[in-house]
Order: sequence, then C-alpha cells, then structure tokens
Amino acid sequence: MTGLGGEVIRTLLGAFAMALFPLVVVVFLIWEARKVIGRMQDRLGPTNAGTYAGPFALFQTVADGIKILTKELIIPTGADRGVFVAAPILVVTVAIAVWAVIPLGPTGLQVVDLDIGAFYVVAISALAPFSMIMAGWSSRNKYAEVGAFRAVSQIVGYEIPQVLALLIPVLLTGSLSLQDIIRAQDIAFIFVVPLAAFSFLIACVAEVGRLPFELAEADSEIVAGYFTEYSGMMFGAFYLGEFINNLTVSVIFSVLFLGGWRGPWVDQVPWLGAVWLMAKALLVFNVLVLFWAAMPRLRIDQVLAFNWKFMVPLGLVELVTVAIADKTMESLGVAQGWERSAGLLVANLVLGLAIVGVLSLVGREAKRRRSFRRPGVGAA
Amino acid sequence: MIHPFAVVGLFLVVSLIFGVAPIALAWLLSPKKLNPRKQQVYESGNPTFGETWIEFKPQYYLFGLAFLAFDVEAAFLFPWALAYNQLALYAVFEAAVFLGLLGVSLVFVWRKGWLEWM
Amino acid sequence: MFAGQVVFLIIACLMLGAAVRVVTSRRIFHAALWLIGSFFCVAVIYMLLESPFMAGIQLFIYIGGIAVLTVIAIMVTKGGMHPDSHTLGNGWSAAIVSISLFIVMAWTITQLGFPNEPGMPVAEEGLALLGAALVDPGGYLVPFEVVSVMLMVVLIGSLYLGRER
Amino acid sequence: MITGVPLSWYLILGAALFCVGVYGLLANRNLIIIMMSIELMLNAVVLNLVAFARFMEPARITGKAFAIIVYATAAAEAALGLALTIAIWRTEDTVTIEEIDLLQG
Repeated sequence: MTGLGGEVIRTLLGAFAMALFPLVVVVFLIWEARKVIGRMQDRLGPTNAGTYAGPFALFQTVADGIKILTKELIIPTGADRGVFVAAPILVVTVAIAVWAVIPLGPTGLQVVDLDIGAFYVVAISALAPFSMIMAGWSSRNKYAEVGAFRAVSQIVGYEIPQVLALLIPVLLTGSLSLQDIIRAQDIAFIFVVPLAAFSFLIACVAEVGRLPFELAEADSEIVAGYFTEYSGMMFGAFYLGEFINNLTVSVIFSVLFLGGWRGPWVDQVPWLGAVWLMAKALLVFNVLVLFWAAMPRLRIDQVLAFNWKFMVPLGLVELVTVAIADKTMESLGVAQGWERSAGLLVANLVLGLAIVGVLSLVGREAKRRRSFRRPGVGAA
Repeated sequence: MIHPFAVVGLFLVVSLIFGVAPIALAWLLSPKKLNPRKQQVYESGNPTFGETWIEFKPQYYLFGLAFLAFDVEAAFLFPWALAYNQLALYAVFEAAVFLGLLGVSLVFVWRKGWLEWM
Repeated sequence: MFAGQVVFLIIACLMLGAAVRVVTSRRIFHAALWLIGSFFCVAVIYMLLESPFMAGIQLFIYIGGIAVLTVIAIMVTKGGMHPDSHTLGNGWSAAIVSISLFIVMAWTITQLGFPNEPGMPVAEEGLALLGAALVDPGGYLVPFEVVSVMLMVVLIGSLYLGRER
Repeated sequence: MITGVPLSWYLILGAALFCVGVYGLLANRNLIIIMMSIELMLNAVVLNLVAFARFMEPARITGKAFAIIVYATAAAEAALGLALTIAIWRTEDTVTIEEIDLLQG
C-alpha cells in the first residue's frame, strides 16, 4: 500500500509541476509579447521605471499579478452570480488541463503519454467555448453577449480546419500519441506537409483569438467582448487563460509540425528536450505576436466566410491529397524515408500552386464583375 | 502502477485547483466595498437601455449547424487516420468519398447562398 | 478495486444530479449548462470503462458540437431570458411514469445476472481496428458511407430550414 | 479490470439517466428542453452500448462501431430538431409546445 501511496504522491507532484509550468512560462511570455509589440509600435514596452519590476522589467507581469490580486471583485447587478464566477475558473482549468499530454521531453517530462493524446487535446479544447458563452451570458451586458457569440461562432468554425490539419500528422504517423508523432518526425512535418502546417497555424490563430481574428474582444466595437464586466483576478483569469492558450497552441504546433523536443544532444541530456520545445514554441508564439502587431481586425462575416469558403475546403482537399498521394507512392514502392517525404512535399507544392491559381482566377473574375458596379457597393 | 486514466483524472483535479486558487485568493485579499453605482453594467458610460439579453441573428445558428456536420465527420476520421497505414488504396478512396460527399454539400449550400452573412 | 467503485459512485451521483437539474431548471440556459455537466460525467464513466476514445468522442461531439448548438439555439430563440417555469402541469404523473419505468428496468437488470468482471482485457489496437473496420467492405463500410450521406442531408436540410427568407 | 465496478451498476446508471430523460420529455413544454431530454436518453443508450462492449466483447469493435454511429445519428437528430425549433420560432415566435398551432390553419 505504501508503494501505491508513494506513487500517488509522486504523480500529484508531477501534475502540480506540469500545471505550474505553463503559468511560469506565460509570465515571461507576456513580458516578451509586450516588449515586441512595444518595439513594433515604436515604443519601449515595459521598462524598469518602478523599483519592483527587475532588470528590463522582467518581473513586470509578476508585479501586475500581485496588483490584480488585491483588486476588488465586482459582480454587476443583475448578473447570474454562479455562472459569472464559474466562467473564469473554467477558462484557466481548460487551458491547463490540455497540458496533461504535452511531451516536454523524451521520457519522464510528461504527465502521461496517452495513446489518444492528440485527440485528448482536441476533446478538452471543446470545453473552451463554454467559458466565453458563460461569461457573456451571465454578465447581462449587450457587449459581452455579442462578444461571446462572435467568439463561439469563430472558435467552433475554425475547429474544423484545425482538426483536419491535425489528422495529417496522425495519418503519417499512424498513432495519436504525441510522443509517437514526435518520434516519427525525422524530417519535421512542416517540410513534408507545409499546407497542413499553414492551415493549422491559421486555425490556431483564430482559435486563440489573436489579431486578425480578435473580434471577440474588439475593444473599439464592443468594449472588451465577453469579459467586459470582469474585474480584479477574474479578469486576470481570462487574461491568463488567453495567454496559456497562446502558449499551448504554439507548443502543439511545434509538436505536430516542428518535431517537438527533437534537437541536438537530446539523447544524452533528456531535459534539453524541454529547451528545444520551448525554443520552437517561442518561435511560433512570436509569429502570433507579429500578427497581433501588424494585422487589422476582420469583420465577423469575413472571418466566417474565410473559414467556410477557404479553410474548410482547403483542409478537405489537403487531407484527401495527402492520403491518396501517400498510398499511391506506397503501392509504387516508395514507402519509407526521405523519398516519401519528398513525394508528399511535391504533392503539397502542386496543390498549393493549384490553389493559388484558382484564387487568382476567382479574384480576377470578382474584379471584372466589380468593375461594372460602383466601388464600395456590396460592403456590409 | 497507477493507470494512465487515473493520472489524467488527477491532472484534471489539479487543473481545477489551479483555476479556483487565484480567484479564491483574490476573494480573500481584495477589498469588498460594493455600491450600486460600482456594480452597474458597463456599456461605454451610457445608461443601459432596452432588454439586456438580446436576440441573436439565426445566422449564428446556421454556422453552428455546418460546424456540427463537419464535427461528426472529423470524429469518424480519427480512427480511420489511425488505421491508415494498414489500409489498401481502395479504403483510402472510400474515405475520400466520405469526405467528398460533405465537400459537395458544402459547395452546394455555398452556391445556394446560405452561407452568406446577412 | 475499492477506489474505482468510489469514483464510480461519486461520478454517478454528479451525473444524475446534473441530469435532474437539466429537466427541472427554471432557466433554460442553466439547463444547458447542467446538460454539459452531465455529458462530462458520462465521459468520465467511459474512462472508467477503459474506452478513452469514446470519452473523447463524447466531449468532441456532444459537448463541442451538440451542446454548443443547443446553447446557440437558446440564445437565438431568446430562451435564455425569462426565468419562467416551463414545466407542464403533469409533472407528477411524468415523475410517476419515469420512476416506475426505472424500478422495472433496475429490477430486470438485477435479475438477469450480468458478469461482475469483464472476460477479456481491452484490445491493444482497438481504435485502429475500429478504423480499419469502418472502411472494410465486410465490416461497417455501408454504415460509414450512410453516415456521410446522412450528414450531407443534415447539412443541406437544416441550412434550408434555417436559411434567411 | 481497474475499477471493480460490475456491469449491472453501469446498466442501472444508464437506466436512471434514461428515466430522467423520460421525465424531462414528458414534463416540459419547451421544445429545446425536450431536445435536451432526448439527448440525455440517447446518452444513456450509448452508455449501455459502451458498457456491454467492454464487458461482453472487449477484443472486438462491434459495440464501439454501434456507439459511434449512434453518436452521428444523435448529432443529426439534434441539428435537425433544433433547426425545426428555430424555424418554428421564426414563424410562431414561441418554442412552447402548447402555443404552437401551425396545424390549425
């Protein structure tokens, strides 16, 4: 019995460490994002103006966190109190729960290597829209409700291309375990199926609601979207959950398409895997930050049209193309190694060129049709 | 040896603790001086008017419907993708038919204009 | 052994409690939230049955799909607004019918003598086998393609019903 | 088996969930709640399917294949049922079954 008890305690400690990991990383990611955004907007970002923020204001986020802990928690009149409080809890819980299967290293640096790991990530993320809809509904605020509805229709819509893109590494690996997917990437999948990586990245940006898909919290239109009414740490929970989600999608993109923890010397020093994974995730995260700083915001009809008229068809065509091209090569005897990868890459490039061709034809047609009308007519 | 599913369950409990803890801590630490003006709903400084829980466009629902169809389809594709390595070429074509039917119906509703935002 | 039973009982109580709240909540939005809770508990029960894929499908289709759609339908029909009682007058007779139904079913189940332990361990490659069977002409190919046709009909039919007129 | 829970417990749980669904179906007059009750009943059915699949034939896949197809059907039913609800809402401005009188002409 002591053996089992010890095991439970060790598992719990590991779970706590793993749940703490994204929180700690996010503290510095927020600092990094603010610095990068500041530089891109010709500002300095957080600086060492106060006493407590440390060198380069590294601990600015910690200071912010401590400050926000002492702020009053206001529940507006007419709000549905239970749901109102449950929403921020659910955000953080769902954001952290995904980390159960994320492999930080070859062995040991993972809570549990589920054999349906990738599906677990997708299934747990299915809970995420509810926190927003709960927040929006319970606030009794029109802006909050509009924001929640925008968020939900955007997030559930972009789940489809995300899952279709996620199926491609699964299909190439023949396993849903994230460890197996990493081990299969002798060549990172981004170089094998770049179109799938592209659509996964775009879908992830939409899932986490970064610009240009930020309309759930479009501050010039609907105050702050679904968390308009939140204050103090409950607002902080939404902010935290959002950044944890950013980190999570960066890490999952790295796992699925950039080879996860793989890198030089990982075989000798297993914890180096976490460093490589975080470096790759930081790269992806900075792509998100650059989108954030550089892109204008889309309208809801544009967001939905882009999903259903471009991303979903692209995902379907890409999945069918990869599956058939791979099987055809296998029946031709090109089943293994770099030949298979090169063949898939060629198939992807051909498909990509075809898509660009179709898009340019469609665009030319639309331009021709538009020239008969006055410009500006037809915009909603 | 703890079963992996039990570990997942423990992790879910731990993440729930991580969700509750900051808000519970803030509730303990924060001042509680509420008054009706502070608790007003914030709608850009204007007094709120009309019904708060507004009625939404059915368009949202249409996109939800389209999502549900593709959601079920994706769920069916997971076991197929897992078995992909053992499948023959014709089995892949069967899945392509499966995907193609939905793709065709997506194109159909698109052409009919039911996916337009009005 | 014992721990599994305790977890089962806790989850079963949570699930039934949530389900009862679904059918008795005065606000429809609350009913939808309790529905999600009871779906989640069903997923946990699937984990106890060592069917992680079914648990994932439960979250993915039921919570991620059907519950989202239900919530959207509630919002679109203003159902979330009025905290009215939406039960019929025949609540008592409905309760009697369902409780007697439960008693009959539970009595039958206890009389039939089902096994206490599963005969075999879970198959290792179960999910891949399922995937292969779905596209196997000797397996479930016909239902698989029929599902596709059904989804096509659902997509077209329900968008037709709900389109802007 | 990791849990030590006998099959009959799962079946009784499924029966209880089904009966809660039956109560909701009979006692409510809001179409959306009725849809939710039907979802609960379908969930109970799938719970039974998965439990039987685990206990009676864990090596094979018949139970899972049935369950996943029931899921697809449930999703289709929910989508169409809610689409009908919304269609009724737009013509009748109500989702309460007593007030729907489309057939009275």
